[in-house]
Amino acid sequence: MDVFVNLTLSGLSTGMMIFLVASGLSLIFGLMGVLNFAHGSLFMWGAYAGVWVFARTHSFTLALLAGMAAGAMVGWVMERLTIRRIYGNVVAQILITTGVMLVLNELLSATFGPNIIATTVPPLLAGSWAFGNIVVVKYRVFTIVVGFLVALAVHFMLSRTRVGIIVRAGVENQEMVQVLGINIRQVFSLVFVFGSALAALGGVMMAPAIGAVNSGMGIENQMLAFIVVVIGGMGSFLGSALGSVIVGLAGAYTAWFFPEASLAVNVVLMALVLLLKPNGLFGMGGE
Amino acid sequence: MDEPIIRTRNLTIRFGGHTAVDHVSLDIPNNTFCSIIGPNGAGKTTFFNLISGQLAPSEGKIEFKGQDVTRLPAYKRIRAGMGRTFQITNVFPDLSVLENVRLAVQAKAGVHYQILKHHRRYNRLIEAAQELLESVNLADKAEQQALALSHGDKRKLELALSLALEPDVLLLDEPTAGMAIEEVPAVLELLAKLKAAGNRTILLVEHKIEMVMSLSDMVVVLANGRLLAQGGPQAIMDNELVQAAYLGGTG
Amino acid sequence: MILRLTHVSTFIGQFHILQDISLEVPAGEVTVILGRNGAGKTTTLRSIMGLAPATGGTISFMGESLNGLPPYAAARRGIGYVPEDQAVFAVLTVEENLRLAMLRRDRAGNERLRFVLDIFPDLAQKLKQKGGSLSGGQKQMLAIGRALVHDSRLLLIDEPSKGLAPIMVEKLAGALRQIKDHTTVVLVEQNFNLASAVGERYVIIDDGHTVQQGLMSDLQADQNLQRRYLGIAAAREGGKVV
Amino acid sequence: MALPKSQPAGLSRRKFLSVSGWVPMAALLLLALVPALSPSRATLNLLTQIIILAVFAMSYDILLGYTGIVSFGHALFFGSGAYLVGLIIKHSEPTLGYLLLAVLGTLLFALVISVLIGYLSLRVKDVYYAMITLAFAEFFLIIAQKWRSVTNGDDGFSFRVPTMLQHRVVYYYLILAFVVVTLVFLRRFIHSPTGRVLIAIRENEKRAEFLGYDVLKFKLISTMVAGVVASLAGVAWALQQQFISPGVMAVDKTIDALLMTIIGGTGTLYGAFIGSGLISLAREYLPELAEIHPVFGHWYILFGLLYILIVLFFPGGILGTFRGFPRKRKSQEER
Repeated sequence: MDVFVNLTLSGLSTGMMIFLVASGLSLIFGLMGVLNFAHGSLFMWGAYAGVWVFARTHSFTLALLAGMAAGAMVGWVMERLTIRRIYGNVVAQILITTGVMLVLNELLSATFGPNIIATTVPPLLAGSWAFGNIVVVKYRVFTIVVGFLVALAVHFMLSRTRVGIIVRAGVENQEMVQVLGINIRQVFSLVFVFGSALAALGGVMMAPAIGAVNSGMGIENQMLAFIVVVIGGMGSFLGSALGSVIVGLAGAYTAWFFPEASLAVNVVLMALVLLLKPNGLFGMGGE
Repeated sequence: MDEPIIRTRNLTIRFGGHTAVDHVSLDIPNNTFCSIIGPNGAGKTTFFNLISGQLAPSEGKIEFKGQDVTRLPAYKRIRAGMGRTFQITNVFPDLSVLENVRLAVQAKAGVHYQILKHHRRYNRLIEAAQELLESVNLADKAEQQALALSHGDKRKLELALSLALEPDVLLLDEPTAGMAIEEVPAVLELLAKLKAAGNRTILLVEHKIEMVMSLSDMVVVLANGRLLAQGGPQAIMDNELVQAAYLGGTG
Repeated sequence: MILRLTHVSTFIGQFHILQDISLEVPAGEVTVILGRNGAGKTTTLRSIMGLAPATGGTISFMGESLNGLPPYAAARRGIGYVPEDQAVFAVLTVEENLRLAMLRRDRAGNERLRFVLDIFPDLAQKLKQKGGSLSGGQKQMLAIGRALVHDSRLLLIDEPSKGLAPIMVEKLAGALRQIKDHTTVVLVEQNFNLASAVGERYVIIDDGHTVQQGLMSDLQADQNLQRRYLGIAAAREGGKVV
Repeated sequence: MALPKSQPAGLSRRKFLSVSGWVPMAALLLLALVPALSPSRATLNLLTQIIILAVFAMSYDILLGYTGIVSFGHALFFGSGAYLVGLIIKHSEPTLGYLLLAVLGTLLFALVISVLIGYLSLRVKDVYYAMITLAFAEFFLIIAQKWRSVTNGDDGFSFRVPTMLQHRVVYYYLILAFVVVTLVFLRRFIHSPTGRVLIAIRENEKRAEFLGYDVLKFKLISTMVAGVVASLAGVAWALQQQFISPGVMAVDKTIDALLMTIIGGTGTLYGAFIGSGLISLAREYLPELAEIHPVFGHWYILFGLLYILIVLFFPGGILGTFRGFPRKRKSQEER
């Protein structure tokens, strides 16, 4: 029982961490249909910026802000220079964002060097509470809370606010939204920048959890994020959230019961979903 | 001959709360020219999409030549003898006009998985494609890129693609949509020619009712997704329900 | 003149669709653009809106040039556009469709919304329904209503009667008569009956050129002109077989 | 614009049997003469590498340029070919017989995996193929890294190749023969009825389906051909290096293929040689320039930028016209 609770907690927190990365992807890819292959790079820029600032200021709040700012800034430049020209052309998006990924990753390694950089959990969030045999790591609770808040906030934004209506309408018919006097490109840019900031937030949050940043973490987490969006279903933000939790929990349980299989569980999970429900658990259907 | 070539039973599709096609049960006899008419939003194109396999019904079934095809993917229905055109022009833009048709002829000939022989060694495919282009008056544009054709010519190419499949049932979705008015008679003539050949069933969705009345053996009227009436053209014209649907609105 | 096009020329890809379009639209009236299929009517509206940017000539609206403006800027100046295919947002409710067009939530906006629901009572009953679930006629009403909510001084409407049952066309004509008291309307229409019922002025376009414009009453009297440019369309309305 | 012209069959056939045109022939002749002109070991090694990577890039072009789908796990095939041949020979004997066995095993593996991945992803959306190939490639990469008892993990392992292949010049000619055979095969493939259907799918998938083509099956054929050719390139690579580490399966390898294809020109096959030549030369010589300016040490930035510019502004790549994605956009708009 204790094992079960511990595993569930750790799975949930991993899931929420994945969700933070995936939430940006879910907005940009799932909703706007822009396949951003540099999403992992944005995540990494966030992680590096966060670690760099935290090492100098010892303030995790500043690290969070700096990371998100870095993500937003890179996202903004990227949108202006490339994405803007290729809305609606998925093959071009994959191709170009891959190039952007190369450049962004190489810029990071040119600045910070190719080696891993260690970091720690901020003191306030370090340590754990113990209830009998149940050990609750504080930082995990923190990620669960942050993930939950982000999920709520974005869901509210999409379903209730004017920006949400514009985005949903713009996804359906860009031209018609423009004709109503709305600069849809600007709104899309904003969403892209916001999604980039979310990816970077995931990076800042992830770094203390694994204790270091390295140049391989981008592509790894991007893949997880994509798996989660596929499992949840394109265009369903809450689906991505649920997908994240499923992947997190599945990873935690398999790691405990069948450690050998833990590497494969994500890929197998995704393969299963694709086999049985090709549009994902909450997918909107084909095109 | 006695067996209807297409038979639908309670064919229904819902999008969200909206029922676009609503329990349509219809028998289409072999070798007839059948027009489907109805006010906008009646579900004509959706009905086509259900028959040709682009959409899967929420309910009901479709039989083609006595076989249940309800769950058959589109390409299998095409191979079984359906051919369709699209309301919005749908060709291979970067390929030549001839190559467009050649690909269709190739599909009909069943040359699918031959990976080591040059496609131009299949002379008969090219010849058949050229003949088809002649029949739709596009022979002189065979080498042009499909992209560069005028709208009317694209529609003709679209028709040639479907004819190349030598379908037993030809589904034509507004073949004259968006055509310059002087190009329409040529298409009508072509339709008349197809009908005169008498060896296939033609299903036509068309807005221009007057245009199709003289050609049709049978007219099917849809309104709000429901089958409102079917019968000979004159009977349909005289049908009060139909007049009401058009004049009195359905909404 | 609220809108003036002078020698407008527009390419789409390598196709020279509009070659020389010059027309004037007086404020407060309904001007109908007539012409055969493929003559360039839709492209004219799209060029005004900035959706198919004009490559030559000038387009001026209330004395200011629209050339080079993106569509949303043209819209903000007070031009409403109802495209041929209505382009109602299927994923949004009727209310969201209308609210989307309301750039500011102020009293004037709410009044316009009330006006729209007034002239299109069908919509008032379906506010919470998704746009995708409406019938063709209701979608057309929503599309026009949306352009009205958007405080348009000039309304460009592209073939509103297309594919509608005659009874719907009747309703539409009624609504258009109410609308023209509030805004200037440019209407592209194949249905000559509707065009002559609501239009005060006409412009005939053929092969990308303006060939004739003037008062609708003159056109109605001039059978010759009708036959020359609108022949088939007009005849079709008479119910004859093409 | 190479529009297909209807020609008498005899004429087209002759052209068809040649590798096509003077330039490739002259290039081939030149390449064949290299060992005589400059027998330097380094030159031969570099050329061998360029040719092998060009074959890898050509296989990628079948996917991207001719079918219009993007893969991010193409290295999976390249790497599995390399690993399989290395492992089999290492655990048996370096004879031609075992090599043949390894090649057959590689082919089988490539076929099975390409069908599996393709069936899972292409059914849904082509876009998924990119990500799911990546996931599978990462999966196998992790196996290569963690299954230390067999693969020796990140350190990799070396193995002896059959004596005959140890001679550089012999191996060079063997690779030349390999590339000619592959090229003739791929050209035949793209001009075959099946290949034409792939192009049709790239142009307008929906229409292809409504002509009665089983689109999924054709895409699977495309991924199978691409996978098999890529894994053969991997075998050739392993035999040249005589050493294997997980790097052959990493994302970077796939991205190399992508860069080579795009920079050389998609949908051209020959562009792969230009792309491969440029990238291999850059990898060889640019780092030496790092003393002049540190940016050359990070030459990936330069190539990334060049690549982005090409995709955005010169979609034809260096060779030919890139017809894959601008057309894709057109046909999407028309829908």
